[in-house]
Amino acid sequence: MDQDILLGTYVFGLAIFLGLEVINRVPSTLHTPLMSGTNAIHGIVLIGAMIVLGSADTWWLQVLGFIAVVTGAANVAGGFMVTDRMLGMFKKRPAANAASDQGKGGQGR
Amino acid sequence: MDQDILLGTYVFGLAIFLGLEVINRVPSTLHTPLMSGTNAIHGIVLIGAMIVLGSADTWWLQVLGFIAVVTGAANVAGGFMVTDRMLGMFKKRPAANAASDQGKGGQGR
Amino acid sequence: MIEDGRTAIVDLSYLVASALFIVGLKQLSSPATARRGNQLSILGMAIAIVATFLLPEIEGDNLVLIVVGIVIGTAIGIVPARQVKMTAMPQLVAAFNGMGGITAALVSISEFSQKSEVGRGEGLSIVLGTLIGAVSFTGSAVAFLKLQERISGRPIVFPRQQLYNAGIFAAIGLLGLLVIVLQDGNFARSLLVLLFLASLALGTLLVLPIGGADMPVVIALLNSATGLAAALTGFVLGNQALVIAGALVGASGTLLTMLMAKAMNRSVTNVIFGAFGAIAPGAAGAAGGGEAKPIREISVEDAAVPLAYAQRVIIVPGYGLAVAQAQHAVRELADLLEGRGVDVRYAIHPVAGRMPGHMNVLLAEANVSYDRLYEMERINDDFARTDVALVIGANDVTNPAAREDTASPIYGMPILNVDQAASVIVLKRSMKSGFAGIENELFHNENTSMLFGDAKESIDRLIGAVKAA
Amino acid sequence: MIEDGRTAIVDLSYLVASALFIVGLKQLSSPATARRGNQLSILGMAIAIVATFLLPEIEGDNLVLIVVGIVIGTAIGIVPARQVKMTAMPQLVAAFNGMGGITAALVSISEFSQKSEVGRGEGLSIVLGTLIGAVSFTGSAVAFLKLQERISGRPIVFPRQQLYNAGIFAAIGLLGLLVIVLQDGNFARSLLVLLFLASLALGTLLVLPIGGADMPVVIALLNSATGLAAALTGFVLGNQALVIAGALVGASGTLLTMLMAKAMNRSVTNVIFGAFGAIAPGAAGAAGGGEAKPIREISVEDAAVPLAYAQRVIIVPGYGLAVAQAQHAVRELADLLEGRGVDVRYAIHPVAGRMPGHMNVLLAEANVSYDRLYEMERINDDFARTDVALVIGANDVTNPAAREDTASPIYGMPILNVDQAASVIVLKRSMKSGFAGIENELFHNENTSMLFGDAKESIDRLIGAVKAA
Ligand SMILES: NC(=O)c1ccc[n+]([C@@H]2O[C@H](COP(=O)([O-])OP(=O)(O)OC[C@H]3O[C@@H](n4cnc5c(N)ncnc54)[C@H](OP(=O)(O)O)[C@@H]3O)[C@@H](O)[C@H]2O)c1
Ligand SMILES: NC(=O)c1ccc[n+]([C@@H]2O[C@H](COP(=O)([O-])OP(=O)(O)OC[C@H]3O[C@@H](n4cnc5c(N)ncnc54)[C@H](OP(=O)(O)O)[C@@H]3O)[C@@H](O)[C@H]2O)c1
Repeated sequence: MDQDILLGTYVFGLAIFLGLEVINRVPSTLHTPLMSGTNAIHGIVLIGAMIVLGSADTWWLQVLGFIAVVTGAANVAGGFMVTDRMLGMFKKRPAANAASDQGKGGQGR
Repeated sequence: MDQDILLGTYVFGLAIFLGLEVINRVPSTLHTPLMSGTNAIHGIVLIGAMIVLGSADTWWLQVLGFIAVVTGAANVAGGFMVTDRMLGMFKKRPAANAASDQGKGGQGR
Repeated sequence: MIEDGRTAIVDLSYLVASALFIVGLKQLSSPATARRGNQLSILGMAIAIVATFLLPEIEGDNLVLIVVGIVIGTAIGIVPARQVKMTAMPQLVAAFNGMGGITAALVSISEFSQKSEVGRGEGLSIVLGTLIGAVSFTGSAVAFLKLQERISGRPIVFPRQQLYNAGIFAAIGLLGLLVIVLQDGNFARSLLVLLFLASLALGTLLVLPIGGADMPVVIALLNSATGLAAALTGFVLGNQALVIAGALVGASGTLLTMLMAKAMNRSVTNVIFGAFGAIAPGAAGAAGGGEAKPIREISVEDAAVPLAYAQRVIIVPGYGLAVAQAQHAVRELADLLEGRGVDVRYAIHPVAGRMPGHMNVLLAEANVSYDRLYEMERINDDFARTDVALVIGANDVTNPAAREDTASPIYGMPILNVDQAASVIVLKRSMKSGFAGIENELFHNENTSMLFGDAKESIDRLIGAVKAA
Repeated sequence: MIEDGRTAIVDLSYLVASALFIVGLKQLSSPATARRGNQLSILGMAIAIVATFLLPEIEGDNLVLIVVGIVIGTAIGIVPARQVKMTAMPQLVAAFNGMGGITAALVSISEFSQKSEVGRGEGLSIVLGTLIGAVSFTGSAVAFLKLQERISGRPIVFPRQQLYNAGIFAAIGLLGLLVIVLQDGNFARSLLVLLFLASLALGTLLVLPIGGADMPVVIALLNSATGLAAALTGFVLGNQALVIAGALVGASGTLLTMLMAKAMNRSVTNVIFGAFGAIAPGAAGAAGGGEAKPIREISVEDAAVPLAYAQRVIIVPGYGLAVAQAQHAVRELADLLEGRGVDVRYAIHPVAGRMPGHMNVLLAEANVSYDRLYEMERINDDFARTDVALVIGANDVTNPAAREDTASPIYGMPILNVDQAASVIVLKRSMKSGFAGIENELFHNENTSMLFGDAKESIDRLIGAVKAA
């Protein structure tokens, strides 16, 4: 077996285990933010899009790559933003300090 | 960076994360079996001993390797055996309802 | 030498980004740290993106294209993310997930075109990446349209659908095999494009027959699929950050899908293929047969009195609360009742609304104190000791059929024991069924009164009436 | 071609073994699945070992040596593992851990001799593997001797010890640097052997000053170190099974060490370096001052009566129970009392005995029903409502100084509130202190009676007396 592929398999397998492990005891309230947060994380495929567009050498590969970069960036930016907004609402819970919380929401990168 | 070393680092890092994650909520009763079980697992270094002894080409490398194989095998065999014995005693606990409990374990999930 | 240093920095950045994703994801799954976790992931993503610009492959015209693409994409993503209403969250997540899916598919296709002599492992990764990415794209699109109610939320089934699916699937398998064997060349590329198109069709056909209520589960599953597709593209590019982030999402997403399905007492298979089986006709039949049994309608004034003089009230919010955007009004009503010495609590069913945690988000938005929200298990035994259960736009999560009627499609789902309260007031607009499409016996019970109308309006009027009482 | 197929099988086997270790470790950390988890790890290990024989490097004479070595090693490991008493578990684990440590060090040294032109990363791995493996070996050996009481359990300190340690450490650093820079050659090999010897010395010196009671924590830490050393050898060999298994143990072992230290209300740093600080002299002083205050001795007959006529009895087992192997006798006594209608429970302190879970293992061995064992938090409030607390060979875990005396070395450790019981009967052989080496005010309390003698004998006599009562 090619050494690189073998190692890649190890990395993949370990990450799978880790993914299963990390989620283990998530309360149902967090299901939606978790879905949306992981959704943003797989936007990492944007990196792939950047790389293929970077080395695109025909116009149609440029078109493919460009679309991919746009959609990938939308996935990343929108996904993280909406997750942060959602979690921001959760934070508001302690009723009294709503005002201060809104301030926090603004700060959230 | 050399690709192999880089990938090795990934594997190492992911395994570290996993190791931390997996142990997370272990009850104190299991501390000793866990210590002894992980102790047996690091006996995997026996594989390393087998490989270096396998390609040993001077008498003193053979001696080193041989000792390493012996100690490594002792680590593996003894470690697993003692862990199993210890856990066997734990199992005995539910004096009366051992049977029904086993049933419950099966249903889980 | 400079190249070397740059690559080292990129490698290191990817390593750091991967670690940040892991830690971020871990923190995301615990309430106290969730937001910080998301922010760590954002940091990881930023590091990975910036580092990628250092790669020697990226230069010249294409660099400009990349920057422009990122700017446009970011704008496309951020605008709706900032403006969308909380009720529309699920469809937005579906939309972003579809974006990720199409990205993975396009990247896979580009990889195939750019490489010469694609190895078997890489070929397989490319084929699977294209397939999964495309299915995730159209699947998410259908889910989006269903949730936006641009197309019917009802399962859409047509004759011999399974046969078509099987045909398309076989075709994809064949095309994939050819692509992997051919390794290279324009013919293989055309085949891969065909495979892409077939996968788009497959994604559509797979999700159309699934009911709208199951969409959150479907989205979670497609989300996990997109993660896998991303990991596969990373495999081909030899990019471990992609592999790790993708695999993390793939694995955690799968688990999450199962957890969500479990909260609805369904199996994932049942969710995906349920419409092909017995449920669809049964549900349709049940929905049609309603309106016959007697119900007790109540006026706002009559409803206000028992509320105002109750000792214990439990509010049961459901999807209708979200539709009516009545959360602020509800809070006002609750404050008013509490001011009169009534003990008011909220009973939160895990799948009330259209996404898990939907009710929590909504009520949090209205500043309802967190310690007033009770999860199902914690409050279910208290209904029997409650004077009034005020059901606001909830339906399926209160349906006693889940407890009693083994033939019901929701049989076995844990529900809120609303029917055990001394009296029940239900706020909804009509006798129409909820998302499961089945009738609710609760509405015909002796101790149940129906207060018809939009939830927001009804509550506003209730507030007035309680003040007057 | 055959070679290729063989390597593929080996690679695959290592992959499977790694997965089995992960799943095994996960199951090992939950009571219901622990034993199965250990067995999965055994399976993984077996697969990895068998697969290794397929490697092309392994052939001829050396193959024979390997087989002989494995047979001998297995025998060496299995015999004591089968025969050892439960009380001697910790030292046995220490012994096996030391074996693993020396293996890792020897493998590292061999790697260095076999490779020509050792890269910097590899060099560092080899140096660290040798260092850590050797320290783990002698450290474990000292821990073993202390626990076997071949050498004193007391912290062994001598003047300027820290200076020596620092010197050795500096030497090791220098040697390591040279080895890495030289990369190769007989001179570098000799330096590595020197480094090995220095590390052996360092391991000894680091563990000698640590008190015997802290040995379990030390062993956990050395265990984690050996894991790390194993991972490092795997790095050099390019063997991912070694890297993963080693890293798993390294990480989980570190966490476990911290958990164990936490249960004793100590920090790991305090455990390792405590003897250099204030604790050693303080503890010694306190131990010397005993025997002055009054105590109340009691006869077996006098002790039997309150037990026989009590309503509620709590048995507090400690290390002395293990030493006396009195678990079966205790169970007999408890059965007898229960037969008379007495409510008998066991209070289990998390660090009673010499390893976590020590008491559980012992009492399980005597078939004490699990639902009679109460963890500290669950039973601590009940002492105040208890007629007799029967303390059997426990000392430190009942010491009120942990609650009250801020100057005490165990101050802050959670203890069993034995002193709140109506009366306390303590079974031990003398007024000697426990492993923390400090006096116990409990023994001088008004409501405490001391029943001196070996725990097993005292209980046997108590049984007779209760029967007669
Ligand atoms: N939460 C999740 O994660 C999730 C995920 C997937 C599926 N689901 C499913 O969604 C359902 C959730 O149950 P649910 O009880 O919350 O909702 P539901 O069963 O869908 O019922 C919602 C009710 O609200 C009423 N309504 C709609 N708009 C309203 C308005 N403006 N004012 C007043 N009433 C209004 C509707 O009746 P009218 O039309 O008569 O007004 C409808 O019967 C379950 O079947 C669950 O399995 C949930
Ligand atoms: N469990 C763990 O994981 C762990 C780990 C590290 C350290 N430790 C430490 O170990 C200590 C455990 O506390 P502990 O209360 O269980 O034990 P302890 O404080 O060590 O006291 C044990 C007592 O048993 C008595 N004893 C010994 N042999 C006996 C026999 N044959 N018959 C009757 N009595 C006998 C001894 O007194 P005589 O000599 O007078 O008989 C001694 O005072 C704590 O300090 C803890 O921090 C525990």
